[in-house]
Amino acid sequence: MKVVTGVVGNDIHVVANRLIDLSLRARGYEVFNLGVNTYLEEFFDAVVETGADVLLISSLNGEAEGWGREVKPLLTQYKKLDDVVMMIGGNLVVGRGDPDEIQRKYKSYGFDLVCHQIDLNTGLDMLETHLEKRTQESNA
Amino acid sequence: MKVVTGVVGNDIHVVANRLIDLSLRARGYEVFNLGVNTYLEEFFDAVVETGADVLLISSLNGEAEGWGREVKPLLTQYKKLDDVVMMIGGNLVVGRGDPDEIQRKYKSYGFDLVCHQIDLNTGLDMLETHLEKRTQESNA
Amino acid sequence: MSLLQEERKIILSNEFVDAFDFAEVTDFVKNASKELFISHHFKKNKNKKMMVQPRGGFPTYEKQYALYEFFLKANVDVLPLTVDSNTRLNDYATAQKMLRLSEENNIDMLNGYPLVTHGYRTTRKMITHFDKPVSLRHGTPDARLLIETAIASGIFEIEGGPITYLLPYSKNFPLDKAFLYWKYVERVCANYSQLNEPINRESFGPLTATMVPPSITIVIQLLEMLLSLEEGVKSFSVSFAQQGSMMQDIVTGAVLKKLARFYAEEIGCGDADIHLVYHQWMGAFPMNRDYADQLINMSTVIASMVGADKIITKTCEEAVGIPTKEANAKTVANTQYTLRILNGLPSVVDEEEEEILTLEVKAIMEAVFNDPADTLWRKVFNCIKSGIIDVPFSPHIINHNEMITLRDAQKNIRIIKRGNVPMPDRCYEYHKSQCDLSKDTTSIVNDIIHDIGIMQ
Amino acid sequence: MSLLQEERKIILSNEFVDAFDFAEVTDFVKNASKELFISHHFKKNKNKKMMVQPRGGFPTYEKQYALYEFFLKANVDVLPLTVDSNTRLNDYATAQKMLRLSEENNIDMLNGYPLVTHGYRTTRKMITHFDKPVSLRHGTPDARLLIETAIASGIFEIEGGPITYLLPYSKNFPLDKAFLYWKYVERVCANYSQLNEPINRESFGPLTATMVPPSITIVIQLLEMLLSLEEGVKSFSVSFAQQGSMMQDIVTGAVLKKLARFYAEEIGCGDADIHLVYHQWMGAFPMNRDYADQLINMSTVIASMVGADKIITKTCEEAVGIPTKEANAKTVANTQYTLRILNGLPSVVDEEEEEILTLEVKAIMEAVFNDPADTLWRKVFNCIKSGIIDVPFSPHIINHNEMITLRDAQKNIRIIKRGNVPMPDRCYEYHKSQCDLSKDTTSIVNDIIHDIGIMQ
Ligand code: B12
Ligand code: B12
Repeated sequence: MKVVTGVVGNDIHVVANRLIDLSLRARGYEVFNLGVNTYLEEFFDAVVETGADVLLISSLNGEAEGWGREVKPLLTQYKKLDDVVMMIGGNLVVGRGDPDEIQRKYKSYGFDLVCHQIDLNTGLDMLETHLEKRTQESNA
Repeated sequence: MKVVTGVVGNDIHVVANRLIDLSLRARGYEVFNLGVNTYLEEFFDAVVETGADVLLISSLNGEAEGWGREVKPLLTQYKKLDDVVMMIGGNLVVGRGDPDEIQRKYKSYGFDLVCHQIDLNTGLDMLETHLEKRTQESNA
Repeated sequence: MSLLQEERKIILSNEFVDAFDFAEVTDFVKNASKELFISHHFKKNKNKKMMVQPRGGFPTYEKQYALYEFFLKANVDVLPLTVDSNTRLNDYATAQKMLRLSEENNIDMLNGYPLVTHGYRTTRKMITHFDKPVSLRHGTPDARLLIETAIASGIFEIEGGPITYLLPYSKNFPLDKAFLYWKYVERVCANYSQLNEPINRESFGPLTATMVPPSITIVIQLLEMLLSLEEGVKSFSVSFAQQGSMMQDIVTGAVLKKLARFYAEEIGCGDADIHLVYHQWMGAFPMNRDYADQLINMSTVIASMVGADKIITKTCEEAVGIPTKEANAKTVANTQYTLRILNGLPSVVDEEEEEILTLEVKAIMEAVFNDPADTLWRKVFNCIKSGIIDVPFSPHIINHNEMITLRDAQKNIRIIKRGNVPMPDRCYEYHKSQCDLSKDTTSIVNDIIHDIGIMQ
Repeated sequence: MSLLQEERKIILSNEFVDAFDFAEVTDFVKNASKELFISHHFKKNKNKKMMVQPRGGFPTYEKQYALYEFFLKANVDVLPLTVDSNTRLNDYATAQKMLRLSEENNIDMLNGYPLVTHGYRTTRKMITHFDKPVSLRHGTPDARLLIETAIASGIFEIEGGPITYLLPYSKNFPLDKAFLYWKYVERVCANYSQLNEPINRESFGPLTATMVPPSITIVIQLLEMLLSLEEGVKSFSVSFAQQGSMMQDIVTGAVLKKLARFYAEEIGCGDADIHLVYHQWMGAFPMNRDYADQLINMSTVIASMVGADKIITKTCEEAVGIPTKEANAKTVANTQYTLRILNGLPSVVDEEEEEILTLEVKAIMEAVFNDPADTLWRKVFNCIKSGIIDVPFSPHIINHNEMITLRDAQKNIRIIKRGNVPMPDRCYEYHKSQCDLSKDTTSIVNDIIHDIGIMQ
């Protein structure tokens, strides 16, 4: 299973990114880590190039929302990305925010899994459950 | 000006009492300090005996209310105590309490000046203002 | 039957005690879970994690139970059982009446748990259910019935002592009687200690929590320890409270530990386990709750520097009134967190201060031992009466009140008038040299007032 | 006209700057209130009260003003001015647009104060009104215009540096350019310093706030200091953030102070004033606000043990999001209270650790000086590029990322893989001997993960 990951925008918080890299590898994924300060195009290009199954975006510094809104418009320019699991986590708003509201908003931006201030391992467990469910559905 | 002071009931918090003693003397009062663990009768007896102008009661450990209720019934047994300024201060309730409510309650018990969690010096300033006003009134 | 056993029978044939079954209680203690014994935790606590104990007691069984559940969630190490003031004054009738009222009307008519009224059969259910060590906090001069009930309930740590529960807490209770009643307590604790893990006795080092110099605190800790070990107690905690200067706390802890060991060996009780307990600031608290939290946190840091085995906590509501169980639990959680993240502590020694303090303590101890009376408790009694031991701000009539203390620039408590306390001249001069005594009396009085309110 | 002055003219003839009046600004600085100069406060601060500085910046003038009023009530010593990220990236057009939007709609569209956009005439009104020293916090690699505007506004302390504002904050900005732009900043500060009290420069010691070993922090502090003093700056603050072990912080502070003095004298700048600044924990914070408050309080205690001249605070909302002004002011009040009640601090020295750390720092410094390049900044540039200086968790492409650090049992940060850093073997062996390296790789990775989250 291939995963493209990185931190979106001008965000340079690198610590979580390093841990995500380690944890994904430990769970057996093939990881393409674009690091911090990565723009949406770079993410999508990498997914196409590597044929990744999962795109896992981090955002820590509060920029996420601005980028979230750009996802759908940009996606129309790419083909064959419909099956890619889109996941985002970190600090998804500036300051505090209502978790349900955040979930709703980011799902509407096109993300399958939204992990606002959710611990990495919990998030990766969610990813696994999601992937299993999908396999079962496509097998059924 | 003569003041009888002390800490009422089974209360043994002595620190404020020592400071009150010092402060009253520094302000020129003649002080009769009965110390901690003093019952209402002892206070009234001392006022009679010394001919004091002011009775200044402390209560710190939360017992005040129980004793407050006893003041009026007991006072009926004493003559000539009507002119004595009755003052109480310290922690006048168990736990927290509404300051206005506490004022009202203790005034109804017969106290002229009620100083719940009020700093000593502020309280003694209040006493002086009160005494001056009384002198002016009786002169008028 | 021994004299003690006869006295016990009389004490326990109290109309408020529901048939005390000596054999059953002996059996219970013999087979009680090791977890209930703090002495056992002290022993097995190899990596020296400081144990955290809050304060707290409620009248009804249900409320006390709820408090414990709360504490457990906050990751408590030692549970407190604080007794109400009627029980402390042996007024069991009032305690019973007030407990009924509390239960019927669902409001607290007592400021603690009326242990004797609830009785050991009921209380034991709660204690064994939680299976955590419980510490009995009271302030009772005559605690004989109380302690019997406590141990029968599974409470295997008893706080207090004839001096520390009297001089700060009472004006008139006779000191000689207190010594005799506590002798009974020590012996009962010693006897039960032979059945399973030892019962731990703990002295109350904070005293009046106001300007008490370390030498007085230490002397009283040592004497209560000796009076207890003499009777056969095998596990004892000496204690003191934050004093206002980190350095003075560290020195106090070091000297107290060393001398406790020294004097225990002197009387041939070197086999006893001795522990050090630190109380978070016990003096006047700031009204501002945020500030109170800062103070509490700082107390924890200092306790760690001191190397205490247990810390007893305060809450941010201290200056305001009786703390809620929420505030109490919050302090426990915060203290545990602080202990977790506080690392890399340096070990600090101030040799000069240690030497001075040791000299002072030894001089006072010597004066006590040299008293002509026949037993240690009578020697101590005489020394308190004559002011050889003098506790600042004690409300008790027997206390001399001749000693005057002041803080120096570093906030160390210094003795500027020694009264009858036999402080060696060298120490006395040292103390005075640390303070600016050229000021006039009014300024010095103002300094004292300021020093009392130091944390506000 | 000097080359510098020509460059200044170009920089200041920016379309977003409203007619920079060199003569007027010179005059203003010459006659500015001494109170505005932190260098003046450092000098006159005889009893060594640690100064307290919070963080914070808002887009509009009104909000920034309100923030300052709040801070004043909390008894602040140094006010912060944190700049928004558009201004940091020299994107003044966006800053202008967002400021308009913020003013019109009364919501914050910027994460700091757009200083260039507001301009010095406006900002100076606020600064001189409050008459407190203000510290500029930005994170800008090209801060030339920003610093000119700051000083013209009455902001006489400038944080940052070519290394400390680049390696933690940027992935791609060219390091060599950063050195040149900061050289300009140093020279402007040096020039203005001749008119009144000196402008204070402060380096940003926390770096990535994640597992940076003290030797790397100190080397970078010393190098930024030397680059600044070289240009004529006369007042400089070296800094570092809480590292996780009290002892390591104390040792770091001691070695940093000694070596700063030593190297300043080496280059003939012994006349400069050098100060020590401590940042409350800058790494990952606990989500629980009560715990965060404990951590902050503990930071203050440690800063006092370290003997810092100034402390920069965090808030209990750090892990949650941008802190409110209330949370910020609460921290200031709490920190001031803690400093007030914290007394009797022992002075602690760990000679072995100091010796090891000094050896490490001197070895790295020597390697830098031995680089064949002609100027100091080029030597430093080469050393960062070649990994002689290596900052753990830096996101910058030029950083080597070969060094691996781990915490020992006392939570001291130890180097277990030195990469290209010329650590003497003796030191390296010492570091490794403190850790349990017999574990397998997975356990060590888990340890690293744990060590990052140490305060949670
Ligand atoms: C260390 C730090 C820095 C360092 C960064 C060093 C570096 N290059 O990495 C420095 C000091 C340089 C820095 C700078 C800034 N920072 Co900063 N920083 C932090 C801090 C204290 C810790 C971050 C960290 O490393 N945590 C440890 C890692 C392991 O945890 P984490 O990042 O939270 O990630 C966890 C989860 O979120 C999760 N996760 C992350 N991504 C994903 C993705 C998925 C799919 C899942 C499931 C989980 C997941 O996994 C991790 C482990 O559980 C946080 C506050 C905090 N959290 O305590 C602020 C914080 C993130 N920073 C913040 C800001 C604003 C900045 C600045 C913009 C402004 C400033 N203060 O100077 C700058 C500029 C940065 C930029 N251009 O982006 C804000 C963000 C505000 C918001 N979102 O509302 C925070 C929250 C602080 C605050 N309260 O103001 N920062
Ligand atoms: C030190 C202390 C003790 C010491 C007392 C030593 C001694 N003998 O004095 C010890 C440890 C022995 C002790 C014991 C107890 N204490 Co106590 N103690 C305190 C503490 C921490 C400080 C009191 C103090 O000395 N303050 C310094 C002096 C200078 O301030 P002050 O007493 O507040 O007085 C000021 C003002 O109130 C004012 N003032 C006082 N009287 C008057 C009168 C007038 C007219 C005016 C104008 C002003 C005034 O002047 C002073 C200066 O401004 C307080 C909490 C706090 N405040 O921080 C609790 C506190 C008073 N204690 C309390 C209690 C319940 C007890 C105990 C009953 C139970 C227990 N915890 O063990 C026991 C038993 C006492 C008994 N039988 O009465 C409670 C009272 C609860 C309530 N009222 O709701 C408090 C508030 C703690 C708490 N939050 O639970 N205590």
